[in-house]
Amino acid sequence: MIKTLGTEDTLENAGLTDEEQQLFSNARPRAYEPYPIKAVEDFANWARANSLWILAFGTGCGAIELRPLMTARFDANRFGVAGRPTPRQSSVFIIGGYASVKTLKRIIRSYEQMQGPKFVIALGICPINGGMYFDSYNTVNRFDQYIPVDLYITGCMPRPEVLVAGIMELQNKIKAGRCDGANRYVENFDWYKANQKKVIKNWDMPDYNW
Amino acid sequence: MTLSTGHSAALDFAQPEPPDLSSGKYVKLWQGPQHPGITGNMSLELVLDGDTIVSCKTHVGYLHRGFEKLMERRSFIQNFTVVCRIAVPEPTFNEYLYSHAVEEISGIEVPERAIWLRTMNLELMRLASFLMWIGGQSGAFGQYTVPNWTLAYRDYVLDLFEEMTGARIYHMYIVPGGVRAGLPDGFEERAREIMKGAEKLLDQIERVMFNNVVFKARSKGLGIITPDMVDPYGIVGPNARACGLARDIRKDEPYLAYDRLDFETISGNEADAYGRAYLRLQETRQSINLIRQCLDHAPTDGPFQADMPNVLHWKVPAGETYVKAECTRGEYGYYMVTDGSEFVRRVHVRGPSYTHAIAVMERLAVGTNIADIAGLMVSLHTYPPEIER
Amino acid sequence: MNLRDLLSPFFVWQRAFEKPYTSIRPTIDRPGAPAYRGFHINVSEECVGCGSCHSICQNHAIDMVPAAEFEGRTGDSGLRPRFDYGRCCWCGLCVDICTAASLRMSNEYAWISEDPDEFHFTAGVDDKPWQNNEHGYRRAEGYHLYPPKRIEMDMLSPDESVQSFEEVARGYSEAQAKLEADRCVECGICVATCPAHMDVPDYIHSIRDGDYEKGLQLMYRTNPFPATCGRICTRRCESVCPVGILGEPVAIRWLKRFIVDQVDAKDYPRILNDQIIESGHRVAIIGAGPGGLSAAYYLRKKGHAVTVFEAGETAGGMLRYGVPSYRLPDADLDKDIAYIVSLGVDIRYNTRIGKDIDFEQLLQDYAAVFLSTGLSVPSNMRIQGEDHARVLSGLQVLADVASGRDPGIGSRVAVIGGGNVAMDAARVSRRLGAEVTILYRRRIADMPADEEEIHESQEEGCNIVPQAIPVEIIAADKPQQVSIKWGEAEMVQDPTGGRPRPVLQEDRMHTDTYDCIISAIGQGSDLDFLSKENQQQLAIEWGKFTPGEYQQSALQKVFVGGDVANRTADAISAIEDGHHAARGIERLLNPDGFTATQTDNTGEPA
Amino acid sequence: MNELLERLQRHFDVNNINVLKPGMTTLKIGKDSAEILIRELRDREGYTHLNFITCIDYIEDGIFTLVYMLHNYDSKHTLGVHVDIDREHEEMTSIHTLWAQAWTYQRELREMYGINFPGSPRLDEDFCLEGWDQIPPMRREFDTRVFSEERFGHREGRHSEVPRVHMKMELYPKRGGDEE
Repeated sequence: MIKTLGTEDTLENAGLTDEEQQLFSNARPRAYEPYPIKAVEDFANWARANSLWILAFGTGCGAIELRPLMTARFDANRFGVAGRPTPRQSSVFIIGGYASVKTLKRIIRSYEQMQGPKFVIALGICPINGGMYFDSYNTVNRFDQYIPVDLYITGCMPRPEVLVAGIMELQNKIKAGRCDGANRYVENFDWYKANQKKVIKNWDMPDYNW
Repeated sequence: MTLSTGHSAALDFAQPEPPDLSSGKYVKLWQGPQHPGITGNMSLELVLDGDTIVSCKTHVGYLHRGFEKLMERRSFIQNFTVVCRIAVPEPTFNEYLYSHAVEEISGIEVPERAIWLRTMNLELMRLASFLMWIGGQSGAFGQYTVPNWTLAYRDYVLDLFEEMTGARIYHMYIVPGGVRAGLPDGFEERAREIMKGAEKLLDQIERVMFNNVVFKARSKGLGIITPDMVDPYGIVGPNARACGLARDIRKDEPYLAYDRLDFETISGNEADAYGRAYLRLQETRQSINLIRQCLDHAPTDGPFQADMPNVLHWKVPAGETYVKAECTRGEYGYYMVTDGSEFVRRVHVRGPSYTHAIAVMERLAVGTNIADIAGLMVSLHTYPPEIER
Repeated sequence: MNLRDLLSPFFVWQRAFEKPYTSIRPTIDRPGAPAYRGFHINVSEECVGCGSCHSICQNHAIDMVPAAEFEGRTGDSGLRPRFDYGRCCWCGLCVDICTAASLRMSNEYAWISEDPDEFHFTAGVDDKPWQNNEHGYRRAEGYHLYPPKRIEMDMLSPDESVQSFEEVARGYSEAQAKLEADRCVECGICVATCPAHMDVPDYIHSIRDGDYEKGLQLMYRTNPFPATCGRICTRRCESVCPVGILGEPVAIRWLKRFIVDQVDAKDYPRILNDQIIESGHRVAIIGAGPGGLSAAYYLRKKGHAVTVFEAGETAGGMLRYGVPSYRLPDADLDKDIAYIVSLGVDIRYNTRIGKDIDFEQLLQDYAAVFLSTGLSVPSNMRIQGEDHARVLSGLQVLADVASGRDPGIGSRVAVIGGGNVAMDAARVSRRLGAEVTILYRRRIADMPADEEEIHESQEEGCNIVPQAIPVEIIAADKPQQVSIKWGEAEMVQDPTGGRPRPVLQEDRMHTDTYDCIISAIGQGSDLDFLSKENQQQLAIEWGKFTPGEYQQSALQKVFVGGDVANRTADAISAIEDGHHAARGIERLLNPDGFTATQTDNTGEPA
Repeated sequence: MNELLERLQRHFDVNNINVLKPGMTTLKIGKDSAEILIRELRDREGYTHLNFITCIDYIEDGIFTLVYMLHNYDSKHTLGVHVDIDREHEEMTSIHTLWAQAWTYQRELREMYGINFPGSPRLDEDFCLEGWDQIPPMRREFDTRVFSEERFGHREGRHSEVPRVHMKMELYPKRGGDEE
């Protein structure tokens, strides 16, 4: 049984049945606070930047260029990149292009389950402004409305080479301490949730999964 | 060999009664949608008794973009850029079938050179797709060496595509009326070199993967498809050929230049995961052979595009057609209805995974060990985006 | 299980000795293939801003935005494509359709940013590192998304055409017209170039739809002479048609003609349905040429009582007298004029201002006057002996033929001049059975006449002698003949940068004898009916008016237009002058109800 | 081929026979006898392979045309069976007992067009969509672009001009065709 917090700063979890309410936490997410000593934080960021574990969830067509990334030709392992099958072990979520509404629900769940600090790279045109499917009834157009994105890579499909460049860019950003996507998510949690619930009509999961 | 493929009354494809989950005897497990073993997102709702599957339900729709709706509001030329997105590992089959359907309805004759270039493009695609599949099949059984080989080598085939078409994944090369360009200089030599390497790689794979005792042990006897299942379940392509049916659209109802290419339909007699995998390995080799033949025969000059009307306001006459081609997974088809306007009335895309991943998968999964389910899924060569489009 | 199966996986190890194929710096080491479809390049100087890329883009990734001025092609719309890389799918259809072949793709593919709003750029205007990339996708030779060649118009063969005054161009069949109409990319650049700003893409669209009545309605919005313009228009629209940059321009003129040919004159009132509510104002128009009648049409539509004063016997002005019937048959000109007259326009023939009615009288009697007297006086060659009886004016010859009189040119004729009147005079002479030589001061390429006219006159057997300067007309031995002394000219570059000047070569003189010499080197205006005082007030320079806004002259009530008031001196400009003057007169007479044409400027993609 | 069509015409009320190309024919049959015809084709005429089932929305005629595409591997012939059903009473006999994959198609048609197939398994389960709260999306009256704009929105900052209008504004604002 998970501890239920007091009512003033908790989530409603209105999508859950009474029975399920007991099984999930209603706590709000907490923002990441850097270490008070800058050198320690810098070291931590250096370490984070060099062990980017990617969640192996190809959410769209982009997945097809993620696979060659791990082969000898592009060898992403040398950048400390490795694929992990579970969000619990991953720190980078690569949104592989378009997100259908059904997948968006899983993306939100997976993203919230990832341990912080966590980063999101959006691949391709579709997360930027709808791309190829700007008029589709089942794909979202502006991905940043639902999940904070740290880095966008345009292209359809972006090639593995530019993915490598993107990963290096992300590393630089992390080392500089500028990857605050997860904190933005926490700070604007209600805004993100409202956007998410606007498109996901059968919200039958907790408001925050962790 | 004559096989009975008729519908026997004994075959019962009624939905099984759902197991009583409240009995505490069963465990319900969701596999997917983010399962790393397959190309594309699809989830299986499995009910387990111990580690044996007693019921399986396929859930799709994670990649649904509503292509058929989108195509109804795009002009005929615009659609050709959309269709290739339907199946990411094999975009060119979509391009070809869409173009062919439009050409058939509007009576456009494609020039000879375009026919050969199209054939070559499709066979290169088959090679790339099979290389990826071999890696997937091997990876699903826990061998991570072969996928790294094949995917890395697939990249060389993608390089060929990049040269030929200008893009790695979404080639958008086959347009209604022909193709977009001829071959670049020196393409033939590079292609032949890559074919040579691919052949060598396949020999190594045969040794390392197909002779591997673990692979053999896990894949033999897994997911057996019997000939009498084929038609009732709508099984096509290598899945059907592996159980002895020599059905190949390239041979039976030749399209493009296939009637001028020298090849035989390959069929096997072991319809388990191993048999299917081996058959696909053979077909990969055959594909290399066909690419070489295309390189030999393809004309190097002459027009590669038919005379086209102004595509900005191209009205295709009212008509209806169904065109199909043999993709790596079997019969891929486009059903198109036009009404004389600038937009298509209806396109239905028939992907072979539609049956393989749902009806067939749900049946074959029952009784399988949970550890083999990914291997089984890959061995049917399912590709979810073509189911939900 | 056998030993072989157990051992074979270990063959993996043999790979350890192979050369590794990891690319160390992927983005640098691996540029896109030479024909890779990467980021867009636009050569702004070549782009005409036709917006075909915008039309074909299925993702609505391309916006047409105003860009700074470029020294571009004529007809440039001033817009340039702006790409949204949150939409573009790099299909390259925009490159394929690009009418000017200015849009290309580079083989660059890397653009990473934190800001999703950053992925926009105007290709060729915004500074991007790939703008000068030499690689990347280009449209392949022989690959077209619209037919580059125009549908040939059936023409009488030169042998047949010189036999009679029958119309040379036979007109499109319905199938031909539809095929030709199909080539239009509907950019609308022609609309700006057309002096009358006709709705060209719209009426071409109506041909594709087979709705010719709508096409006719569209044409009458801006031009009450479609049958005429469909035959003899100088078609500046075609010179800027973007389809013509890589192929041949859409045959806009022939398509216009096709629409008119499909509609019977007796259906005009029903189709055009011009409702006239009398306004009570009276307007006088001087000259029943295209300018005057165009003004009459649009003024009549506003309900004003229109009286046209015409010095000649018939209406049509230069269209009637100056254009031979093998180019513009009388029946087609009458089709246009008859409809204008049918709205209640009163034309007073054989009425010359200054002789039959005084100009001052008009100013008193009418609320406004539109003056479009045209250029009716042939210019002099200003050489000795040109008042010889066998020196005829080109206009006179044409007018005689148009009126059914024999101009009496004889069997060997020299035509002096290189304009359309010269070509017409020459071709008319051929039809009258004469052997024709055309003498022109400059080179053939410098001739002001339509290229087509020049070509056709050559085909019909006119002998063009370029760089020939007439020096003197000499009486010949026989009274029915006349001799001309002319000298060859060399083209000399103008040091100030103007066009090259012909310089007479004194040592290369020729003298030829002809049955007559037709002088067609230009025309001037006849404004003698205006008093000195009026002439001063109306600011006439070189025999021409310089009208102000809405064609208004310095006298508030007087509006001017047509050849007498514009530089181009062609029918379509006169028609627009008439239309615009009608607008000005409407503004004068009815200042409260007047609104200038306004269209909303939204470019939201459909 | 002709014998088959003759046989079918003798026993069934088929019409609109249309030979699209060698190897492919379509025909139309009434809603009530369609299932029997398809069963007959499968069991007696060798059309053992069901290529697909799909639907065309003829909103202007108020009908849905269901298309059953059947293939005979021996004669290499494809037969399209068209069945018109009323758009208002969108219901059709299920053929899920004939082919194993038929119910999947029927499930899709249920979701995308709202057509009911009584007795077909798992018919009302979500197939591709989840939590769909609009009219079935493949129906012609559903405008996907409008829906997408309303629900998902687009990035701001886009503006495009029409060359023709732009040129009029810039070059000849007072000329050209008058608005009627």
